[in-house]
Amino acid sequence: MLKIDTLTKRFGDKTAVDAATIHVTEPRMIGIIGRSGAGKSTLLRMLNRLSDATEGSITFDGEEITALRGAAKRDWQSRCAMIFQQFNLVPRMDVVSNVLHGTLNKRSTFATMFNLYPQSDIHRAIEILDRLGIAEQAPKRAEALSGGQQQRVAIARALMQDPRIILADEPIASLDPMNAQIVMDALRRIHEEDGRMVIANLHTLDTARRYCDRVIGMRDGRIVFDGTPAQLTTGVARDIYGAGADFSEAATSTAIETLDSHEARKAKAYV
Amino acid sequence: MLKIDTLTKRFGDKTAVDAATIHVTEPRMIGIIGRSGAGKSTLLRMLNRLSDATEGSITFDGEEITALRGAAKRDWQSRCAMIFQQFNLVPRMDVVSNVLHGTLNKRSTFATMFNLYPQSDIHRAIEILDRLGIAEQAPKRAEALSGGQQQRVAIARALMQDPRIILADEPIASLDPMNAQIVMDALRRIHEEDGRMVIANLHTLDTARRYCDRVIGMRDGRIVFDGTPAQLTTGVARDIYGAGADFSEAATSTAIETLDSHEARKAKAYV
Amino acid sequence: MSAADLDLVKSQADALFSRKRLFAVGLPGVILAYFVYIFFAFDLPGLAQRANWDNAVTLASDSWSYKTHVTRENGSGEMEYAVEGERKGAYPDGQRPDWVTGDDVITVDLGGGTLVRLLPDRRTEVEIPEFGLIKAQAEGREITTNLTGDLPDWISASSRRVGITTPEGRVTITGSKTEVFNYFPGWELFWFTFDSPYHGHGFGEILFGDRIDPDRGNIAGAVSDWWNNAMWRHRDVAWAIGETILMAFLGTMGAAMLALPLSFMAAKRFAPVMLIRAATRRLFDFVRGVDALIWTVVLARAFGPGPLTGTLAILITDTGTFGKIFSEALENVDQKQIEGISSTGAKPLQRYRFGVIPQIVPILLAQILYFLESNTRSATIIGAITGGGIGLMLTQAIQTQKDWEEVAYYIVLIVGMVMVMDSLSGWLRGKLIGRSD
Amino acid sequence: MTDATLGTPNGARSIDHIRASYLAQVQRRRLYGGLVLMIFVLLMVSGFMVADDRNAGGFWDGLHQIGDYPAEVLAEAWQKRADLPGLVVEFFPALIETINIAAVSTLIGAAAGLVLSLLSTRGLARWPRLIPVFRRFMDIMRAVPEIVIALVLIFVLGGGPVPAMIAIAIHTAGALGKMFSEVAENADLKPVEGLASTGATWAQKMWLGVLPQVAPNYLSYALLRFEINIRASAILGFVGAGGLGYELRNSMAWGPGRFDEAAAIFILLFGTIVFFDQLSSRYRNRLTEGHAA
Amino acid sequence: QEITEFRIGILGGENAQDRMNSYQCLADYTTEELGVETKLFAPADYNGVIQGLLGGTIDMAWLGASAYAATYLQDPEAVEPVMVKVNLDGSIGYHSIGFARKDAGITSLEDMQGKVFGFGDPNSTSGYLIPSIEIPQAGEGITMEPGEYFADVVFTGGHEQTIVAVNNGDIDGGVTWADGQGNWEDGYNSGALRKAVDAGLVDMNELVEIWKSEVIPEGPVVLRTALPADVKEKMTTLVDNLYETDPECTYGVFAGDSLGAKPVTHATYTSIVEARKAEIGG
Ligand SMILES: Nc1ncnc2c1ncn2[C@@H]1O[C@H](COP(=O)(O)OP(=O)(O)OP(=O)(O)O)[C@@H](O)[C@H]1O
Ligand SMILES: Nc1ncnc2c1ncn2[C@@H]1O[C@H](COP(=O)(O)OP(=O)(O)OP(=O)(O)O)[C@@H](O)[C@H]1O
Ligand SMILES: [Mg+2]
Ligand SMILES: [Mg+2]
Repeated sequence: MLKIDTLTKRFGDKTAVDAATIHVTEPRMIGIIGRSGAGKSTLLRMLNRLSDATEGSITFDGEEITALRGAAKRDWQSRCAMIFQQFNLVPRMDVVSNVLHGTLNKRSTFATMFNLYPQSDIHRAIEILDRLGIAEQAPKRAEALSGGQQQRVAIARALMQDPRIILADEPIASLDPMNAQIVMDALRRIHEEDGRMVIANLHTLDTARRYCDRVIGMRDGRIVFDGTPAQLTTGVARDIYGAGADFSEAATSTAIETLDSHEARKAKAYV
Repeated sequence: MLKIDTLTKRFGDKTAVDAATIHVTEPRMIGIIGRSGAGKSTLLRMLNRLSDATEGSITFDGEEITALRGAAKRDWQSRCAMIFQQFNLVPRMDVVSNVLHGTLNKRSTFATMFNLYPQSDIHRAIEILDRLGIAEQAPKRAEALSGGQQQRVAIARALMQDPRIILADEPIASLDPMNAQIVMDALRRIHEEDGRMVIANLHTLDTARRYCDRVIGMRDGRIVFDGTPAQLTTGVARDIYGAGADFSEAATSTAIETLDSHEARKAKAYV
Repeated sequence: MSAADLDLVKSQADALFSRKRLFAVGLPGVILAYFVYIFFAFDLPGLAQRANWDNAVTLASDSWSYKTHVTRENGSGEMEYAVEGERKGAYPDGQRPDWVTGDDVITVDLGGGTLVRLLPDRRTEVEIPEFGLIKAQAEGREITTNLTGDLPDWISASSRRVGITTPEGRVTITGSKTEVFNYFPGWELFWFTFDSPYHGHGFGEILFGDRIDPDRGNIAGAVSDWWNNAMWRHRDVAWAIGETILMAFLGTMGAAMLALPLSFMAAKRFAPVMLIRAATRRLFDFVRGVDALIWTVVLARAFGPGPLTGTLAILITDTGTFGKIFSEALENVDQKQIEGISSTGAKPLQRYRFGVIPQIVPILLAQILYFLESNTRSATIIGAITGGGIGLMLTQAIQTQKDWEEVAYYIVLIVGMVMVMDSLSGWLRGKLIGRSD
Repeated sequence: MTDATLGTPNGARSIDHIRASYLAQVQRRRLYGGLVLMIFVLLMVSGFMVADDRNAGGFWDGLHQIGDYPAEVLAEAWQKRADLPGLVVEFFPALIETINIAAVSTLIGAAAGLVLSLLSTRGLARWPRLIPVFRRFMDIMRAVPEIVIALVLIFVLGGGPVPAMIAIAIHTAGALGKMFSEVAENADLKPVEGLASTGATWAQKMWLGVLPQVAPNYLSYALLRFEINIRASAILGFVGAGGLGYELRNSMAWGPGRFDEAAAIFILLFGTIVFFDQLSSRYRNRLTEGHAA
Repeated sequence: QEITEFRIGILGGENAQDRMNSYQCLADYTTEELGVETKLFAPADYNGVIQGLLGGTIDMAWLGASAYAATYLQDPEAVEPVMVKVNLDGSIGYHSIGFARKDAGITSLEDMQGKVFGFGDPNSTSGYLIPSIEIPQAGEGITMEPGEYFADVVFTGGHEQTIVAVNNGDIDGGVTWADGQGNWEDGYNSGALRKAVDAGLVDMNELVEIWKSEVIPEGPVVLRTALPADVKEKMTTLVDNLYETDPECTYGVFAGDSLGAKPVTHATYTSIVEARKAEIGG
């Protein structure tokens, strides 16, 4: 259903994404890993059409995505929700309004500017919030919420779009381990229950291993690994991260069970 | 030479310094410790006559300091330099000018208005900067310097005053451990080489222990300890800081050698 | 969450949104209602009627074109040729435009086939393609013509006066004289008037050609003739611009110098006496509140018309404004630097000089430069009231409503002047304060 | 780390070098400073002399007469003080007109400035390539003094409040546009990107993503403008655009006998300016402080 | 006492710089005669010149009769009238002319009832003072209170503005000045209407005269009383002889054809002063 073909993005001299080719035939939960600057965000932004590709193409169910312009492009964006590391909510607005922003594309500009959302949308927004366990926060301002709660609001906004694909750009990078787990669990559950495709940039190996059906590794803009979590050995990970022999997976871990043994392991490292 | 007698300062109901009595007979390096709000700063500010005492007296070499007014007071201030936690330099002026501010009291108001200082003063300022190892910074603006460098400029300004006493109000509180050491070393060296009296407020026990000949402990405005570093046992420190049995000296430490063993000690604490 | 709880949250959200909607629709509603009130209070329906679009057209076309008048005194038969009908723009004796020909019968070719013939015995003929020949005979105050029936609206004819307006030009005939106006694009005589020997010569010719006026070098002569051009008066315009900028500069700087010491008296930190502080603040409020407009009026009696009056009006008002801004800046100064200086035993003046001044200088400079630019604009307006500078020239040119090309020229100059002052002050700001602040 | 060179001062040669170069720098600074000061003093003094010379009355001759005119006005107003309340009521409609001109032009100008500022801010612009065009456009709108537009429009539209309103609105749009865009430049782009990812239109992104962030600052600037515009509309009245300025000019032209009218108008104008000045500075403080909190 | 400069004020009515230009020759003669620098000032309106004369910042000006009265009423000692312009026919008077647009169907003051009427500058004799007194006498029930006889009475600011406002239809009728000689269709021989016609601003076919005042005395050339006697004498002689020495300059100074100037005293203006006092007060 999703076909990415030699997709390339250049910023001046710098090639951020270099001829990436990915084929996805059924809704899967896919993790993209790679170190900082590998091009993960750039790839996702091109998928959502937040930025234009320099070369190559994206097709979804036969439709050429890279060629879309104007309203058609926005329509694609409404079908392909995106979640950001910094949540990217409107901090001074209340939670329900933020979730309702997921319907902007379907409603007239004028109506949305005057807050004229249909009641059914408002109710659905609250149901989605309830599904993510934060319905009580509905009337609060987004900025008053904790990071984990804000990210769940962002997921709710994504669900409000009722998208075929959910893209998530390091959704847990600014969260503490407890919240990270809640958010990843939510994404997985959405994938499983609704059958939506989820593509998530992750900077921790173990998260990718634990939650994803398929892992893609990027390095310097190129796709250097594409396989199941099982195929992702420490050797492969070393290749992806370009690390030496001192590479320790735990150094990038944020999962809670890892953390519990962290202190001990770190102490060991000092010995 | 310096005699502080039942010196008291009240702010409304609040007694910030309560009948402090200190006698110093020869130039020593004295550290004053005590927790925040103990009255350390207030005491030093009264010594420099930045604020007036409510009661009590200060005499220096037989001269009554608390009674000085106008020019005589300013003359005393010029003999008793002060160094501040936040450096209190003029950030937009260059380093040498800042150092030259130490001579303001000696020069005519008119000449200084136009930044006209004798060349000999300028040479001496640069020599002092050189002594403190920051002569290369001479032409830069003070705001362009790092914290440690700025504090050394402040010390240079103090030296420029050629004072009998140097007061230092938490000179290293806003510095990182490396710079803290440099600054404390400088103060100690000045004390030893020039024979100037140094009175420094310090908020870390080990710094006081390491650099001072005599340590004075304050609590709630009163002097609760006055003795040599050796007499400053952990029990006494607990009294001064009003801490419970869980008091750990290292928690307030910034010295580098302490820091090195910090990690280990912390690990120990967790065990 | 239980279903009941969820319903509660939903109804809360519904309430929240109806409140938001009310606000989102209500606020624009109030503004709309205000606009409706204004629509009638300002009589906009009446305005549409009153608006005179002919004037707009005149203005638009006159501002980039000029007309040459050909006038015959019907009594004496004397001819006059003058640009804009002004004496200063008159053709010297014996010269006339090349679209005027003939001696007994003088033919004026307005172009497009439109011809005006000035015949002896006070007769005038106007030949207009696709309309025909109009004949007019002046006799005493009476005009007799061959015009009959319904006339098109571009002809206005009575027994005393005939006016014909075509796209090519305009003709008016009265008993005493016949006038033909021929329109051309451009600002004629902008460089040299007819009495200058350099009129009609190109730049290349003047710069590199032979000496045109035997008494003077070409460049010196041309510059002097241009500078003293009686039609466009470049010298006076330059003076007027200079006067306007002078008013802004002196007013702003004078105000800043006056406000600085006063602002210390209005800042809590430097004037502990409540009475002095309050008095100074009220003084600032007063001079600001009276406003430059009223100051110009008050000062006009004492100093008469001229740039000094405008300068003082700006100076007085801005002293209030600067005083307020400066004293606010002074209240916000960082105590640490002052304390640092005090601790060395510095005298009070030295404390201000090194503890306070370095802190507020950037704020002061930024504000002063900002006001310098905006006062250039104010000086234009104030000049129009006190009688000085480019503002007066502009208002008078607009009020007499004929020299729209001069109006256009002044507008271009004023906008240019303000923009130059704007970028100048921006550049100085960057230079003196640095980008970071 | 060079910071650690506490105990090892520089060699004698390098310290001489530092000393010499610092002294040279001081010399240079003194020279420039002196030069700038001299030029400034020269400009001020010669400027004052030119202005004094080109003025009808000299500065020193006129100084003692400053009080003459206000004294005459006040004397007459005092004499007829019983009429003042009536006159204040009589001129109240003119005051309302002046305030209306300011209010409408501020509203229209702020709306236009809002759109222009968003169109000319990097990261937000609808057509990024047209940013310089919109900026230039705002520069020109800002540079044209109100009086120019007002007088030209009076010629076309006839006297009254509308030309003044349009003139002030145009200037306001330019001035506010610039200030607004400086605020918008510092706006957080994350919410905008978040909205973009849902397929929102440009208007939706601006309205929902940018406006909530910048609204307090915008409002504060608009209030300041309103205050300035009241003055502007009074001044434009003076050159023929209606409102209080027009009445003031007439009553002053009449001279003695009508000075009580002039005084009444002075009072209205002064009171209004001070009133709105105080009001706006209070609310502005609250807005920006509330924002910082 | 001595003077160091001589300052001539110029009244509104034309482009500021045009006026300055027409007066330059007079300034040159003055400099030659007095031996001090002569400066020209063109304030924005009548009031500017009046204030200048009162404040002692302007030494000489050619005032309108009403403006002179205003000056006299504020300070009888401030200025003294010395000269008055003589018209081609030897008279020293002119007229205030009421006019309206022909296509509005107004041909007389009666037709103006319920319409908007416009004055020029409040300090103008023909543009305000005289018509404000004489028009109410011209017909039954006519008053100058806005809303009584006329629907509204406004001030346009000056003669030019009145003409344009009537021509545009902003107001239904207004008053301006003219010498009353020559033909209506030319806008008379001289005056504000004539200038407007010459400038191509109005078509006299579209305007009608609805009222004409009694003869109004031309305004005087005044000198500040405080000037030294010899300066006053020299300047009086200079203006008196200007037409003989330089007719071209006289044309510019008096804004049109004239036979120069002749001496005049305050007596000529006592009625105007009384009128102004009655009308405006003070
Ligand atoms: N707007 C841009 N302009 C120029 N270069 C850019 C831009 N955006 C990204 N890059 C460059 O493209 C490369 C890939 O960036 P990208 O943000 O996609 O990496 P990433 O894998 O998401 O890293 P991170 O984990 O830091 O988010 C980087 O080298 C980055 O510097
Ligand atoms: N200007 C003042 N007005 C009122 N109270 C003051 C003032 N300055 C200090 N105090 C109070 O006096 C007490 C002593 O303050 P001081 O600053 O001397 O303590 P300190 O020991 O220096 O503490 P820190 O470590 O926080 O600097 C505090 O309770 C403080 O709140
Ligand atoms: Mg990224
Ligand atoms: Mg302290």
